[in-house]
Amino acid sequence: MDFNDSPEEAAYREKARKWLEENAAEHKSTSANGRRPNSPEHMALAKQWQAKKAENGYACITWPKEWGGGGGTPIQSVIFGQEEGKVGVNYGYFTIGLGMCVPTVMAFADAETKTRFVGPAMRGEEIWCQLFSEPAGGSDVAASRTRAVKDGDEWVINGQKVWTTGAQYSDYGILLVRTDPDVPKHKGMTMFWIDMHDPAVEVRPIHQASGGSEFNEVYFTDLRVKDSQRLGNVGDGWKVALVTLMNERLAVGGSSGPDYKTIMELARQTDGIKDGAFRDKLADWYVAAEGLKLTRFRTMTALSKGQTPGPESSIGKIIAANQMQEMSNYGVEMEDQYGVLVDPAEAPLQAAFQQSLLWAPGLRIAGGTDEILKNIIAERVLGLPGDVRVDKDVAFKDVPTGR
Amino acid sequence: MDFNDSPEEAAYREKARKWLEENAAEHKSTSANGRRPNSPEHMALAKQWQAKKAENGYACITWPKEWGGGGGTPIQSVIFGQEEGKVGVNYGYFTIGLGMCVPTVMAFADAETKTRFVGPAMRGEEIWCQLFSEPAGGSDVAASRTRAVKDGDEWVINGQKVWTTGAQYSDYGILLVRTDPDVPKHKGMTMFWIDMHDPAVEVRPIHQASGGSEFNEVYFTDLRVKDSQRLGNVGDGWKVALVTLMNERLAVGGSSGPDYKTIMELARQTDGIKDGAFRDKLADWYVAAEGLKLTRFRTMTALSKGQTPGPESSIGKIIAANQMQEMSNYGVEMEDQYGVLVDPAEAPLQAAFQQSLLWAPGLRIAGGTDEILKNIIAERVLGLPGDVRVDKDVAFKDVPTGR
Amino acid sequence: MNFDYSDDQKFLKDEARKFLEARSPTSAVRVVLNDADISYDKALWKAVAEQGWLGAAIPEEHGGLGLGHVELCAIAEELGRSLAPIPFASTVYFVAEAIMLAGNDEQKSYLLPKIAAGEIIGCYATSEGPGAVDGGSLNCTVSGGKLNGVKIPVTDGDIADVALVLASEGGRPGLFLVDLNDASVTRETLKSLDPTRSVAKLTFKDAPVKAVGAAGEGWTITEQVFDRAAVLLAFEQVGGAGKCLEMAKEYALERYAFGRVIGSYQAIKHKLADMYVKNEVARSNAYYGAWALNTNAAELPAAAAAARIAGSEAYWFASKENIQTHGGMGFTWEVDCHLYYRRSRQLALVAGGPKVWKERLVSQLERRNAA
Amino acid sequence: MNFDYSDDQKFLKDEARKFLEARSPTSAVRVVLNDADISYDKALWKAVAEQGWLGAAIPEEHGGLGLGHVELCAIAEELGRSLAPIPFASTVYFVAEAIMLAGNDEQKSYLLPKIAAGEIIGCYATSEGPGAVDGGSLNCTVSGGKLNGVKIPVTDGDIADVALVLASEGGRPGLFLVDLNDASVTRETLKSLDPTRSVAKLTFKDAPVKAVGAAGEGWTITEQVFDRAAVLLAFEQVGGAGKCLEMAKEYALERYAFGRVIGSYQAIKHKLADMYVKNEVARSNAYYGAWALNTNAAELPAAAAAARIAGSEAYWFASKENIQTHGGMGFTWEVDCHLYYRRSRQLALVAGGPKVWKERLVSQLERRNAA
Repeated sequence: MDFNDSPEEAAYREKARKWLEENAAEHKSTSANGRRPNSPEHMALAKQWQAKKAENGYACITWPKEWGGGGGTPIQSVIFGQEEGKVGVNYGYFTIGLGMCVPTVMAFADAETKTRFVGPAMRGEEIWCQLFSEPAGGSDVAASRTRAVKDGDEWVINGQKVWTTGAQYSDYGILLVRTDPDVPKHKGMTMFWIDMHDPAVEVRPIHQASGGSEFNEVYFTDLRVKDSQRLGNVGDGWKVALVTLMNERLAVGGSSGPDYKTIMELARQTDGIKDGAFRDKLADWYVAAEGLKLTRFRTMTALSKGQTPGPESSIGKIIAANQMQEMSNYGVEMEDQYGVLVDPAEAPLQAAFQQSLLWAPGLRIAGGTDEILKNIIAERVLGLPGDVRVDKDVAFKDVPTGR
Repeated sequence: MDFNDSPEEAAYREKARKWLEENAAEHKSTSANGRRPNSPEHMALAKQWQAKKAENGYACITWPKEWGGGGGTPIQSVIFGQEEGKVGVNYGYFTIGLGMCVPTVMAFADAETKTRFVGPAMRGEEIWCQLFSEPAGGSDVAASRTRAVKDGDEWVINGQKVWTTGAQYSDYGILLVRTDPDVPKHKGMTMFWIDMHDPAVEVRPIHQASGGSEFNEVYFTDLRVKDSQRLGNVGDGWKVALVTLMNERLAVGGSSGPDYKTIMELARQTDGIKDGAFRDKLADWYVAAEGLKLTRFRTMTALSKGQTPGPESSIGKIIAANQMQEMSNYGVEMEDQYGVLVDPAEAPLQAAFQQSLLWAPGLRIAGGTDEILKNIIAERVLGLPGDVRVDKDVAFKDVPTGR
Repeated sequence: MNFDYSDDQKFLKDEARKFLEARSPTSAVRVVLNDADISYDKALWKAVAEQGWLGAAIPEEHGGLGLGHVELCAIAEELGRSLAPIPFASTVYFVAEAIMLAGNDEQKSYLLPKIAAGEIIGCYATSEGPGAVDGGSLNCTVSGGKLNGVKIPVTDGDIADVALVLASEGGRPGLFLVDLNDASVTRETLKSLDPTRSVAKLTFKDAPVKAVGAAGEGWTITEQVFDRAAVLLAFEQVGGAGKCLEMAKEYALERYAFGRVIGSYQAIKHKLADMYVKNEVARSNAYYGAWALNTNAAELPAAAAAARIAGSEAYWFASKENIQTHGGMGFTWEVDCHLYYRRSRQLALVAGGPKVWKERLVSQLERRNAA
Repeated sequence: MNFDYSDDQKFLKDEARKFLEARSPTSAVRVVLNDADISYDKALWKAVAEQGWLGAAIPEEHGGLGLGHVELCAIAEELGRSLAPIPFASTVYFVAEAIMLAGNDEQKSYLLPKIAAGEIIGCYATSEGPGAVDGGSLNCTVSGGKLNGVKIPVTDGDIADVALVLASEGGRPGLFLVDLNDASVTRETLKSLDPTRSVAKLTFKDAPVKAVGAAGEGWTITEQVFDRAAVLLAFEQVGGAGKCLEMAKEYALERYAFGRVIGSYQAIKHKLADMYVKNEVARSNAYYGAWALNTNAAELPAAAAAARIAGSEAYWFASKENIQTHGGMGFTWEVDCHLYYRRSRQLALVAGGPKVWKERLVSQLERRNAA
């Protein structure tokens, strides 16, 4: 067991490191350069960086060279990501598009469409978002109600999506809609790509319980799309969506927010560091966080051997989200009466624990609730049976919904 | 809010106390009198005490006087139990018979049968056990497979029951059997009373994981019972069983084993008392145990007002069993390497924590698993829907069993 | 055995619920939530005063209703349930209780009738920075009848008329009454995890004070006041946690996923059962605290600590798992779940966090065991 | 990046599993469980010696196979999984490691070949009573080369040929080698929570000893030995916990309740998912411990503590919830569940309980953060 690169990996890492050293200077710290995330200036810098990466085969390392990709391996992609992280470059605008949407386009669109979209997306010229979740669906992604009705060579779309990351700055999106409510739910859906700038598309930010607005609602009112914008066959939308969602899994996400070092710092400030109860908890948090980090190394080992990581990576968010909630609450309580103060100017460590306390409930839900992720582990890792289903063999319109 | 008796309750308590003072002398400590529980001498003493109670209306306080009971209220029964406990009298042999079996007999048997059995049971002359659980049934009590086939005026019974408390010293039992496997499971069962001394009944002690043998298996090989031993109609066994099980709920059980005082004592011996982690845990255990005790006072208040306590008392065992497992493990770990020693002569506090560590897994299962009890709270207290059932409307013989 | 509200108390509680459902629906709570310039619901405060609730436990001779503390507990449960955005706890659980406990006749005669009538708002100031307060090392000092120093945060400090301030005089902790409208006091409203309950920073520069209780007894009095407040806050927690369970249950019965209501899945059923268990443990411990408070029993310190620990734990669990049960909807600003999540934190911190109370409880158990 | 067993190590592990499935089925473990006079499986011990496992990490010059510690970890995982009732840990993880770490050339030359060949059983004696051992206050003392005092409990103390004993010499802790077959040593076999691993009380009356390592270094050496043993024990824990999850899963797939396999209920599914999560956390931490042990990295103390904490927690959870998943059957003597429950406790205690290791971990983190 070791953490060493293979000779090929070490060479790739060295090359990447050198290239980053020479090129990443003005992108090195995305917050220190004084541009707010989501501001036009920040976005412009990000696009510039993406274009530069694309030029040098670092934008989409695993994509075939014929499409402008790097023609590399998943582990090379991980290595570049690590090195990029080390020099402090961390733009998030393109992750969903290049990680989930465009691969779906590449798998299901015609040659013309692919030629039109792959390059600009890779170079950061166009940003994509993913439009699957709906208010009434929640954990049940296949309960899509947004309706598409054929009208000549076009489809007319009405309905609403929710929790759409990046909708406010996206140029295109992939959209899952119901085209036939008379067949069982998984069989009556179809996938399209759409133009987010169409006036029939309205993006509204969601005011979250945490106070912020990272996500959006997206409304469609008589949006007309051409049949040629269809991805896959009519009625095959769920199959297409599964390909998109499978690609999601490969995104190796790190956790953000306060960690064990942050809470040790707080404990030192509030004199809690000597308390046995705190030390006991700290040990548990460290062991779980370390377990998570090291499990990612195991995943990378599998990637390095050319294997595909499976649904077992679901454990990451279960651990991270619950630990974030527990630890941030512990930190807030450690501040005692003072813990209610939420202003970064007043609260210790720039209110890191208050902020993550408010964000944690969202993290336990976004991208699969604790409950859904445990189902995934139970069913897809351990092989236990699925829940008894009452919605599989009836027409979608007859599935009980309570409304 | 107070803990005071009403004037009537106070008078009853005073009367009971006085009577106990005058009569309980040689029963005052069931362990100190040197007789092992389950020994013939111990049993003889218990029967003697029960007869004396019956003579004075304290054996079955809530039963009608016409049947020899006390004609009293549930709260009087609780008060007598408290006072009996205070003077240290605690025989357990008659609880199941008088609390569950004989009330079922009284509700469903003919006059002759009742006359024959009620008196002797109340006076402790005959002991009863309850034969419901089966190996293949487990949490699913209605999955009874023990088979009764009609033969003239008799039924011939074959099968096996399990986890039967007191079977080894019982004279009679109530037995739930399947009389019709061709109808849905809840409809094909019938209840009988049986003679436990019949040679066709074989009692074998279960060797438990904890090392002890408090429970039994009971085997029936061509046991013949008269149709007149039937309790309720043919096919109504489940309805009869529900009456029996409802009576179970009224038994207000205290928890045994080490409590917060015991672990404080251990902490003092091992110098753990100053450890913040221990103090944190101790506070949690105290609050939960106290919550349980005080919840019982709320139940008694309801009884005192003539109300019937409901399924909410299920919370008792969920808390007590899990706390027992957690606390006993904490105690064992507090002893460090020494914690593996299980001999009362070597281990601190007569190995109280080691013993309860081995017993706790059983307590989490006996009388309803954690999972079943949470279902009961969710469904019967909170009104959430039952699990999706696949076994309700098919013939019992067609219910999937995997074997 | 009568370990429950009496019929009269139940009637009072039912009336309080109806009143608050009409006067403090979450739409009204949101007015305080959304407008940084509004610190509390003035109309509700006035209405509550008219109900006599502010003086429920204040003797009739001092303008109160002279009911017992159990009646106040019943009201507290409903206030907690309704998220009432008013300085009730500060004024009634802390200041009125402190004055009844340690004030002299003049202070009682002057303050209690005004509190009962809703004419003054009070606050109780102990915290000076992150971490638990300790009567032994205070930066606020009193000398020659003048108070100097900073208290932060002070719940309702921005809207209160008077404050009880824990400060050091001659090296020993004392409790002091301060008129916050005096020019020597500067107030700054601060942002809170729970914007429906205001907090402030109070700066005192030679503020004139009057001692409450004997010199050097400030910390002892504060501990006794906090015991009393802890029981009352526990009832607010029980009320809030109970409401969270109701909300979660209702949502679980109406929300469908995969063609079934989500309340039919064991993951949700058992989560709600866990909530129920914690809520019952909290309620039973709160009742015992009410008994101890009402009879001024020797068990009060242990009972108050247990009530507070159980209440804090139950409300935390119920409020966070209520959001989880609601899924994405529960994480939106528009759905009320986060109001309870925020309030659960405010209530858990306002009289000191669980750590402090667990230590107080265990110290009591040690003392009890030694006796 | 190669954070996994190598192909060779996987092959070794697979072979070990096959070997132990044949030679140490639970029917064989139960012979030791049920007979108080049998302390270990002698035939298995002999067979394991023949496989060379006892000397896997012992250098070839001292009669071992000279493989790395990762290979020993792979064997440990399988030993844990199979509940092998032999004094492997005492002899190999504790005594052999201690001698390799601190023994002089003579001790190495004499002891290591005998250990590798299975000719002697060793044990490591530190505990003297309830509570954690502290190198500072030992009742066992050495003076003039003679040991006096009592060690209790000593794992495998009843069957071992030699012991390494932590004892005070001139007020400082030392580590001493003792021949247990000497007449000056009295042994008493004691009852254990896990009867498949024997424990004893050892009484020394002027027992002749030889020092291992420098004078006064006994506690420092012991801590280093325990770090090494902790990693290896963590692999036994990972093996046992993994087996519990498999058993629970298999039972959940074949047992029916209410007409469905119990593995189709979320209460069971999510319980097993929780087990899986804890087991993966334990495995990853154990791997890091193996890397640190194998490379003698500076991170070893923190890595060993993390591996031990995660392993203890995972095995405890998996073993108790495996019983729960099995329901009543799981609480019978005949079903194997309780063997793992018992072993999980033995492994969690044998090198000191979680409390001690959490404190060691946090001290390391403080040191790391200060650096």
